[in-house]
Amino acid sequence: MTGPKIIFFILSGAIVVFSILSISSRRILRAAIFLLFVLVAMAGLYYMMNFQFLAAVQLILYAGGIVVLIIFSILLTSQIDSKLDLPKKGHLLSGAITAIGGIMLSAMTILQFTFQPARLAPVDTDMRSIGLQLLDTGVHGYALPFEVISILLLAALVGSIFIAQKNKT
Amino acid sequence: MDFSYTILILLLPVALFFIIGLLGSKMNPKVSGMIGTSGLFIITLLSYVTAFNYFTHRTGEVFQSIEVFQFVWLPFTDRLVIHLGILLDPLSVMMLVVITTVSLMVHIYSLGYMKGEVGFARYYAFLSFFTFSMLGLVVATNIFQMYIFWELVGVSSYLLIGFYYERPSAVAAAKKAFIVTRFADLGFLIGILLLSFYTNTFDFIALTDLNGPAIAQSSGVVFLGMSVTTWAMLLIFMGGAGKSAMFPLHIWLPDAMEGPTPVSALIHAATMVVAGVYLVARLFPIYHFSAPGALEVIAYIGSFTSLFAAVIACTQLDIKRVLAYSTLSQIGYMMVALGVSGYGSEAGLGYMASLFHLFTHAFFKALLFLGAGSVIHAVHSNLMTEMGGLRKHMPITHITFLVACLTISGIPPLSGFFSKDEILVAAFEHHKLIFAVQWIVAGITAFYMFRLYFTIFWNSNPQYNHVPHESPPTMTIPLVILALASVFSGFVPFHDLVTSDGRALITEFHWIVAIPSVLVGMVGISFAAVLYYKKNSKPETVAKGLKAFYTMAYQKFYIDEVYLFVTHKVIFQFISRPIAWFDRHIVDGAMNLIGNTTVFFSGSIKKMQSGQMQEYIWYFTSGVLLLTLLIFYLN
Amino acid sequence: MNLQAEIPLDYMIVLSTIVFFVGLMGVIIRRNLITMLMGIELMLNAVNINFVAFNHYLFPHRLEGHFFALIVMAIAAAEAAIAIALIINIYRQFATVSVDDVDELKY
Amino acid sequence: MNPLLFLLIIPLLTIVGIAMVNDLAKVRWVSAIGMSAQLLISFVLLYLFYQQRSSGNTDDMLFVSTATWYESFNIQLKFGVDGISISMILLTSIVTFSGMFVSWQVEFLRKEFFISLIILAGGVFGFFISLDLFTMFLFYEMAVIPMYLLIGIWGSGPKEYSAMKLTLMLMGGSALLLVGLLGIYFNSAPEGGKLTFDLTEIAKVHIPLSAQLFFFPFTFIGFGVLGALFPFHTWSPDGHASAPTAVSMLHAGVLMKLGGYGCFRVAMYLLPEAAHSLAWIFIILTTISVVYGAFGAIWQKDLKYINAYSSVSHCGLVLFALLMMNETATTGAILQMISHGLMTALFFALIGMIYGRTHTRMINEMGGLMKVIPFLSVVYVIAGLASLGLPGLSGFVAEMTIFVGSFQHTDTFHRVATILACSSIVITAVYILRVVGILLLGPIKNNHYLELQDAQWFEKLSGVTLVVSIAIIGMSPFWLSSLIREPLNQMINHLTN
Repeated sequence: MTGPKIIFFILSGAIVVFSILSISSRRILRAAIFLLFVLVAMAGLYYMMNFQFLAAVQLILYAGGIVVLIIFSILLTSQIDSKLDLPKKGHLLSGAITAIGGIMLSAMTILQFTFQPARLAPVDTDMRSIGLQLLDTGVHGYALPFEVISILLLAALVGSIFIAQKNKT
Repeated sequence: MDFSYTILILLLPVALFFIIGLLGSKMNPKVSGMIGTSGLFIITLLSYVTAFNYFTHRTGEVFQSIEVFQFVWLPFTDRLVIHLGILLDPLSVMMLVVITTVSLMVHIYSLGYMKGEVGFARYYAFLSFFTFSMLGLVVATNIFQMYIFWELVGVSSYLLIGFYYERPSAVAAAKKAFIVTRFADLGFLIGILLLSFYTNTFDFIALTDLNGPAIAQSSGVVFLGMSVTTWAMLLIFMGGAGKSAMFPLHIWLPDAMEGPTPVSALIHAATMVVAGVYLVARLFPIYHFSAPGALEVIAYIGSFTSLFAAVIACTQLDIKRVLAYSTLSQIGYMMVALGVSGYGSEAGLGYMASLFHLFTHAFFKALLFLGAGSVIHAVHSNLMTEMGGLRKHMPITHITFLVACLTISGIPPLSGFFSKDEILVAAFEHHKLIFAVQWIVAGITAFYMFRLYFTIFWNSNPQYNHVPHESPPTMTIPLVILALASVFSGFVPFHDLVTSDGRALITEFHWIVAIPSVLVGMVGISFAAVLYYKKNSKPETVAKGLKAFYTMAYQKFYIDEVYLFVTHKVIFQFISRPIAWFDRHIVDGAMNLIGNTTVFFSGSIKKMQSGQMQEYIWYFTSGVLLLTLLIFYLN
Repeated sequence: MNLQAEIPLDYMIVLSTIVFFVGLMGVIIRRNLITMLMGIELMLNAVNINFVAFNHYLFPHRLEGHFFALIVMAIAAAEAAIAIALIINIYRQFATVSVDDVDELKY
Repeated sequence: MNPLLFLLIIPLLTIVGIAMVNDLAKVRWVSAIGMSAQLLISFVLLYLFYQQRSSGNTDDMLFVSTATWYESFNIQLKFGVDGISISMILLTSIVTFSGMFVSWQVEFLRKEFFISLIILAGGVFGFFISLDLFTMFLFYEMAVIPMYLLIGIWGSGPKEYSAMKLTLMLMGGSALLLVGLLGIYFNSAPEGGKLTFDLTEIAKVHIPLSAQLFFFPFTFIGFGVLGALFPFHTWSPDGHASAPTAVSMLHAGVLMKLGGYGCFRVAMYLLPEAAHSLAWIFIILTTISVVYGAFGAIWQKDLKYINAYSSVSHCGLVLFALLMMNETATTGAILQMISHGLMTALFFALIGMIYGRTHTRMINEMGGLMKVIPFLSVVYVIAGLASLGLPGLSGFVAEMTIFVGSFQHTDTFHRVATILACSSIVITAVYILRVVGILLLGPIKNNHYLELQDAQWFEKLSGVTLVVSIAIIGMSPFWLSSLIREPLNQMINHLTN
């Protein structure tokens, strides 16, 4: 058992356990916190795969932004001490069957397939190359998606403000 | 001889109808009455001129049938075409005279009788319309034209009976009259269809041609033991029986007395109700040569109706109803005469007698009705129990009424004597039983007419609310004219003019028939005099003695109730109502069932479309998984 | 650090599958809009793991998966923002965030 | 330019005009002008038709013009008319014209009402001038669909139910019809060659007997539903009872005639052998329709129901006569369509006017109307008399032609059917006089009725138009009868050989 392996198992164990907890917990605030743990563990996973920038974004955006947003909305809409309803048996059963069946089917498919790891030299994933590629308009440049996504974000923000504002005239 | 002016006889009344009908509400009622009457006066003159010209210009020994003009109105097939036109022969010319005369009298009479009524103009419009339809009926060149005007006559009768439309009884009577005659007309129509199908013509001249398709080439097709021609003629007679109120289609006529009295005089005594007689007379050659069985039936029905109606007439209290039943009885006479008649020269006596009686009857029956109208006008009641002693108050009405009663009783030398006598002779020569019945009916006729006469004009003098007075001259002048006509119309040389084959026929005077018939009339009169001359208890005693029979007759032998049962209980309750129910619940129910089944199934399928995202997601994912499973692992 | 030798790609992908279906189950069984949103976040993250893992293991010479993951995150942020705006609005209208009670437009 | 196109262009222009006018008071004037123009065009068409005929044009169809519409299926826009279509067009324009004036006082969504009404009328016109089965079907649907809106929105009583029922039953009928039409289409070239929807082309080929026998019931019933064939007539009472006045008029007066026309022009004309061998079934059904409808009418209490059942009876007579398949009876059938169209439109118009005054259609609640609204009552009586077949009005002409025509069959089956059908004239008299007696005559039952107003000018105009048409046909039927008869000779030959 090597170090990376141990870390991977810890991280993936945390992801699986907390994600299951986050959907099964009946206290909604706790569920949000468990989600936070999942997201943080995922950032660790990215870090392991050498995508430090992505890990940082994951932490800032998900853990710092979305989860906070979710918690705010929970606090706005729910009583802290209220518990979620128990799911209906039919729903629970059908959901579980689908989930387990899906996991089994997918896992079976995945494990039957052998991936051919690439023999090419990896590129740098430091901030500089990422930044250059993001602003590049050439063959491997992402300037267009970057701009599109920024417009989308802007639109989403304006839209959400508009939707959530109190008095519509 | 040019008869083209006869078209005016048809065009004038219809013009009058439109003028009075459309403009009547805008003009003074008196003006509309005067327009109608003067218009009819012209028409009457025209018909007299026509009659004079026609009867004085015979070619050879035989009166020819003249088709003055005719044009195609509606073609059905290549050979069956409805023409409209005018046919002049002795029969139709005679009817022209009768109808216009009586109609003119009624027009004049109504000026007084209907004075001040609401809808005076409407009344005259309807009268013009009726006159038009009736004239069109008698001058019809073909059987379908006759049917057209036959229906128009029915409608105008409906309109006139229902003239007082705010009275429920008048509305009901009008409806009854129309529907009963309509039912009879169904037979008429089917008869026409049958006859025309086998003869390929509607035309009267072709139909009654002795070498024509209806007689010489009569179809040999037999249906239910009778030849098709017999069936057709019987069905046509059904139409005639409906209009002429022969048993058992007579029920509408007594009720039709709800109409204004002059209308009863015109339509339900003198003209329209004899249309059936006219119809049979018109088609007489076919009856005689191709359907003798039908003719027998006519004789029996006529005979029975005359007896039956006469018996009922003895018990009725409403004077107009008495007259109505008397009309039935007299038309029965006419039918009998046709039924027992032969064809050609002396054998055709019955035919001649029937039309002769039609002719005289029109005058004296119109007179009776108008006289009764005059009485009703004075007393404001129809019931003879509320009348009596009127001879002092209304001398002219009294005299004319007496003349009419004597005429109908067959007292010589009044016109009724001659015509009735010839009918009896014809019956005597043909069938002794029918003769016997008719002889008895003559006696009963005299009895009930004088019962009416004595109760109205003699008997006791009840308390009147106001003293009855003689009617105005507009009403009495027609009475006098008609009384004169009743007295003298018997001397018209009828046997020279209107005969079965157009040739003059020689009538002999049969003492053996005449004396007993006069005698039985006398007996009837004296019997009535004994019972009703003064108020006494004898009538009640007689009625009690014949209790059951009297009640039956008083209730008109419950024929109305039978009809009511058939129509209301059987047809309405047991056919119409179940059909309405069946339609709403079974047929429509089946359609609704289809709809409801669809709704039910869609309702159960609808649950899948719950509107919940999660379920859709679940359907979607499990669907994808199943598909994956199927495609990649299970094939 | 050479991950490829230590941890096979299959592990990563199975992990992402598990997270994805857990998220799916969360969406299916929960009736609360916010929990449903959390399930969706889980699913998005599972997808992100896939992108990143494939990039790292199979195409290390390019950064496409990496950028795609970035874009997904941006969209997730936008989506979360709008979803929460909607949730708050719904809460204001119906005083509930349970999907069962919001059926005004049903049928 | 083909004069037939005006029949489609004018409604279109009128709709555009209505849509552009903003002032609601002017909307009805625009539609009145449009429909008057349509009426005028119909008479001009009649004149042109006679002109063509007198100049020696002996084609079966006049004013034929063709434009390919959809090449691959050989669908064409083909228009043309013969005597029958011309007379139906006249009927349609007269009924539409008076329907327009009856709806003079529609307040609710007036613009949309008139637009729907004109779309409906336009569909009917298109149907009658089409010679292509597909175009015909298209116009048929175009006429049926606005009906749903017209009843559902402007109706009364259980209007949604009635609209739904009517539309669904007619749609069901047109589903059958579509099967039948496609069946005809796919058998239209039995010896190979191009399939066609063209009516005149199909008439020339001989469709295999088995296909005829299979598709005839579909086509006949498909059209028959619209013609109120028993037992598919139940949309009629409910639909008519809920529909607004003008819609009842158009529907009973014109749309039901589409059924009879289609039965003859399409089902029987194109599938003659099947028509011969299957006629007996439909003769039984139509005989039932005739008698059953009349009996059904006796027991009704609602004026519109009475009239709806009477329509079932009269339209049954149309199909009955068509199935007799000889020239006289068929002439009678077309005459009956026109006559019934006019008088039933008149009836519905009057019922609408009476309802607008008394706010009830139950005959038991009314009485003595003759005294207070004499104009309407007199016209009602005239309509009733026309309906029970009074000579001098159109009903008599039509019924007598039918009876004489159907009596030309000598076998017992046809005879019995004919006599049963004849008996309907008595039953008709019973229910008509019953209504007249209760509704118009007798004493006034409700003192409020004393204040009723008689007809206003537009009501008089629409009533008089119809009465005059009825009377003209009734008094001089010769021209109409010969107009109808003219193409029949050839068509009946085609049917019987």
